[in-house]
Amino acid sequence: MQRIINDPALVVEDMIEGFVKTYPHLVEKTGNPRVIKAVGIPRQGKVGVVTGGGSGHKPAFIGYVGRNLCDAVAIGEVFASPSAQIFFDAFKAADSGAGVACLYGNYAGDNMNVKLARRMAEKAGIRVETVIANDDVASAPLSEREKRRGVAGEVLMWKVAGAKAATGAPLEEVIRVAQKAIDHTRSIGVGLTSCTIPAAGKPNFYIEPGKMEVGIGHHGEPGISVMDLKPADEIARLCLERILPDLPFNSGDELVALVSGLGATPVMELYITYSKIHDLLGEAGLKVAHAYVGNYFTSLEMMGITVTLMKVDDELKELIMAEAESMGLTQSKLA
Amino acid sequence: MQRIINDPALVVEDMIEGFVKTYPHLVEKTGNPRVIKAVGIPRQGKVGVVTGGGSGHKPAFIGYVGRNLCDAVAIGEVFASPSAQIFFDAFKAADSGAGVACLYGNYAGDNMNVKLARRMAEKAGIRVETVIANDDVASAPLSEREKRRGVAGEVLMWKVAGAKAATGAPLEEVIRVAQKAIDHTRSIGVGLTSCTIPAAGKPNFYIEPGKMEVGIGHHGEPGISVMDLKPADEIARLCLERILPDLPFNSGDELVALVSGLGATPVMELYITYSKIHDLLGEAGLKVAHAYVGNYFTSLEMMGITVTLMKVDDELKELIMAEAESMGLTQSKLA
Amino acid sequence: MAATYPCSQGRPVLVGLINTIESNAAMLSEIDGATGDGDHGINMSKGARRTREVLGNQEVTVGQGLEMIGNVLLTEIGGAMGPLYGSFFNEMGGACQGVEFIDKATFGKMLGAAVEIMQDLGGAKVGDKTMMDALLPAYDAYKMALAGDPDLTTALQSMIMAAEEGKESTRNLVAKLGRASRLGERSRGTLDAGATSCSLILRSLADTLGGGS
Amino acid sequence: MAATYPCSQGRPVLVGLINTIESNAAMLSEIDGATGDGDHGINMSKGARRTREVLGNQEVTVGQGLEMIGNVLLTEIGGAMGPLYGSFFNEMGGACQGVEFIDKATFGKMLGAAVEIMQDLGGAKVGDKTMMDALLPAYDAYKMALAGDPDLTTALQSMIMAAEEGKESTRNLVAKLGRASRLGERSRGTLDAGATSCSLILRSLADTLGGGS
Ligand SMILES: Nc1ncnc2c1ncn2[C@@H]1O[C@H](COP(=O)(O)OP(=O)(O)O)[C@@H](O)[C@H]1O
Ligand SMILES: Nc1ncnc2c1ncn2[C@@H]1O[C@H](COP(=O)(O)OP(=O)(O)O)[C@@H](O)[C@H]1O
Ligand SMILES: [Mg+2]
Ligand SMILES: [Mg+2]
Ligand SMILES: [Mg+2]
Ligand SMILES: [Mg+2]
Repeated sequence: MQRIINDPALVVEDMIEGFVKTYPHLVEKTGNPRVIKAVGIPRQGKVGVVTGGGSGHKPAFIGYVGRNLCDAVAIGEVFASPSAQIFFDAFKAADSGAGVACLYGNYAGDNMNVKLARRMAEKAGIRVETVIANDDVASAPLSEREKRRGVAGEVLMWKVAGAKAATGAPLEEVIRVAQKAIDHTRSIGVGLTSCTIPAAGKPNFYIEPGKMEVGIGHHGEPGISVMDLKPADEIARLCLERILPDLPFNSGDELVALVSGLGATPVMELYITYSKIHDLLGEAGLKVAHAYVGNYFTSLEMMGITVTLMKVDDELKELIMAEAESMGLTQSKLA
Repeated sequence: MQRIINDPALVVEDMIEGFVKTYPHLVEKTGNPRVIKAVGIPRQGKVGVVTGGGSGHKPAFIGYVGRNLCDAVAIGEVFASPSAQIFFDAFKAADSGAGVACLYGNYAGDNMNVKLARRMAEKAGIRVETVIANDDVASAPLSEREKRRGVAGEVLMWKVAGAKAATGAPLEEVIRVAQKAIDHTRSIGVGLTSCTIPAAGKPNFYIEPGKMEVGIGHHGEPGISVMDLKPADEIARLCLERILPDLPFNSGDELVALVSGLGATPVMELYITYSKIHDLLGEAGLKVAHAYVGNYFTSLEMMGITVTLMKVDDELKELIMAEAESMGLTQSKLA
Repeated sequence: MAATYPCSQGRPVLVGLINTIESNAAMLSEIDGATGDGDHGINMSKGARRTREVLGNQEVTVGQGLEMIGNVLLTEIGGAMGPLYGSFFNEMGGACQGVEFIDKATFGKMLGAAVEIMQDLGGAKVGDKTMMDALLPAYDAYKMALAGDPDLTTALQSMIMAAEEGKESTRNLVAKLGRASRLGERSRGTLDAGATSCSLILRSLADTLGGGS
Repeated sequence: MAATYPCSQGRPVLVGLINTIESNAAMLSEIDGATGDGDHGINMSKGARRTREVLGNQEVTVGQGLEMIGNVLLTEIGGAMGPLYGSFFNEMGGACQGVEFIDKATFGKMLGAAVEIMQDLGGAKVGDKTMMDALLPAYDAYKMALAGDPDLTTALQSMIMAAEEGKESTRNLVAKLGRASRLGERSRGTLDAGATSCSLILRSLADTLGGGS
């Protein structure tokens, strides 16, 4: 295992230390070592935006804590949900009394821990509402959308909800736009190689050289099909063939695109793939309002790519275009 | 070769297409398909900041074209210098008549092509001055500093010079601060795995599992020593032992740190390593004015890390803290 | 043969659980490694180790002891195991709060509360190749035994036999939930890690509470 | 045996160079692959292919032809090969501008100009295991031959024999510059790719200009 770490059991602790030392202008520690919050949070009257999940997906989740994004994050072990207590402490860290929007991905562990944390919050008098991202079209048929996993679409959900909360909107409104964002978002992933959880020391699963797995999950959850590795243009086409009819995205729609590497994919390949996606969207009469291309949601050193599209109306578009600042996403206000 | 590409001979062309489609608000094409420039460049009276180099190092070099950074970039094949003509066309794209600061890394091909491009520029009446980054302490002894390679320290050089040029400073001033930046900067790299150039189809070199190569270059140039893979804390210490005495950095100095992954390094490992670096710097009486930790200068899918330190005075610090916007580096004004 | 177990004696119950988990950790990880990510033993023993630290030299009631390990799992372990086993122990502990002796009815309530929260949280059914394949038959067997009016020890023996059988049944199942579902048909032929730990945990409880084996 | 070569006949010179590079591309990459990144043939043949396109059906003078391939390499190839071989051909072409027949003295000037710019740009010396290990001895041999007053063809033969010997000498050298320097001692035992291409290029020039072999 070629890894730059110390004790494999402490990679998350060590990572958090380095993270807060790097971004003292953006984030700070809280009483719970597994909860990080944005500087200046809680802010009187502002709804707290909280997320959380397993580690190893950087920038997700910790990298989206900042200005006009998430206010606090619950940090789990590598590829494992944070505990209920950690989620609860993140709620406490983010709540100014205006309530908390907990926006996370649809995984068994996270669902259970958030459920328990909400019970704890209820007892403590903190209002918590949740939106569960389920943008991964490969993880269940549309008819069972509630079973689908959340993947890179979560980034767009946080962007939208973070921008909304920053305007001072009430909890119901923040939840509404977050839900709207994820309801309008569809993703799919393609994996080319596996990854190794430091505490395990050996690869998590295996993809044969020369093959790719379409629909793979962020932790190596099984995809729709394993096939011969295709050229980037074909991969772009395959992904859109799955995503576009699912929402559906129709000619004339405007959208935001997000293409993320899974960790070890050379960044030039993301642009090579996005180039074709952009053209195919154009051919389908779809207009790209803004594109994010980079490493936005990874899985340690997996090779592969995720493609995410969010159909936008004026409201979603304005929230996407708003200024934001965090380790994973810093942008000035876009036109 | 697990690669998401189309024709291996056209990876750079395809990448550029996707890049300009992603950042229409930041960059645009020029008459030469291998030259990209920032939107609104040339700007009357502003010195043009140009860089260039081989591809496969993303965000470098194209990712540092933007606002308050580089104005134009000459884009070569994967791991190969752009031609003299490309450099020359980048000079033309960036020049408003105020001259061009060409800031690049010390590699044989780049040196030759820039040398020839300057001759072409001279004939065309364009003033071009150069600063050659040579921050890699592992590539030659201090007594032969002119032989050292340029690595991630280039990012800090571009940041400083880009911010200076944005103030409307004359060419001499931009060159002075760029030279000052790189003269105050030292880097070292540690490699854990190799990478595969798409056109070659097989790994460029080889590092045995369980080993690491200290002092490795961005293209796999030989390091100082191959040794057993050490814990992150030891790697941090090893790197600083090489860097600190070289400038030297002395107790009481203020500095900017940059820790970059080489491409496939899980990002959490960068923070784990930076955490120790931060502490060791503190123990040495050195104060970190700002830290950049992320993938700032990579080598396709190599695993490993580079550590860069720049000693700052008030001038360099102010230029580092200035606002900037590009694919590779977007920051608001820092305090 | 014991008819009841004194609630004041929580420490042996807790120490029994901790020892069982720790001494089986490597085996549990190995089983998880065959189809999952090989960390089930790591996850569980982290919880056991922390519980031992929190317990220290204290004397605790059974309710306190079960809630202690439950809270450690809930607050410090995360993943799916933390909430599942954490709630399992917490509910068990809660159901014997204010009781002086655990008799067969009380343990029935404790087990029932634990089963209920696991179903509520995890939603797994018999046949999904999870710990529920050990737990649900074990609960059914215990209820059945109760109907036949045996003593606590005998009812607990019926429970652990059913848990053991349930655990063995996972060998021929295809995983439907969790990481092992990646393997589909290939997950057949190996035990489920959670069913194995569940069977061990029930046995440890039975050993202490029933004073038997 | 030819004493001079008519400058108007540039096309055969250029076509000879293009064919030589293209037919040896695979071999050059293979040699580069042993110690470098295996792309020397790719880099060179990309230049040759583009030159063939630019040339089309045109008739060119020797000077025009050499500057044509030089400019293609300079503008389109990049890396270290583009400027080195690009300047090499450009200077050669420049040195026979305005000349009607290339005689032995003219070719000496052409070669000298090419050698000078290569040294200026690349800074490599004999023994560094680069193309200079073929080029510098070749130039020395040509000058020596000139002193002995042979005809053009004979002088060119001396040149390519020395180039060939110089190329062979790289087999026992350790690379000091470029990628192959990564291998240190392990780079010993294989030819240098650039020295090999240089020897082939000089032979092609000699074949056409000397009308021989
Ligand atoms: N929804 C569920 N309900 C009950 N048990 C489950 C559920 N999902 C998974 N499990 C159990 O979890 C066990 C794996 O636990 P562990 O390895 O500690 O966690 P992880 O799968 O996150 O690595 C499985 O063997 C299975 O018995
Ligand atoms: N400074 C230099 N001067 C002359 N020739 C050089 C120099 N550096 C490298 N070379 C030559 O370049 C050849 C390799 O060329 P090529 O493979 O096309 O480029 P790269 O090394 O960039 O992949 C080497 O075999 C060597 O002969
Ligand atoms: Mg796990
Ligand atoms: Mg597991
Ligand atoms: Mg090369
Ligand atoms: Mg080469």
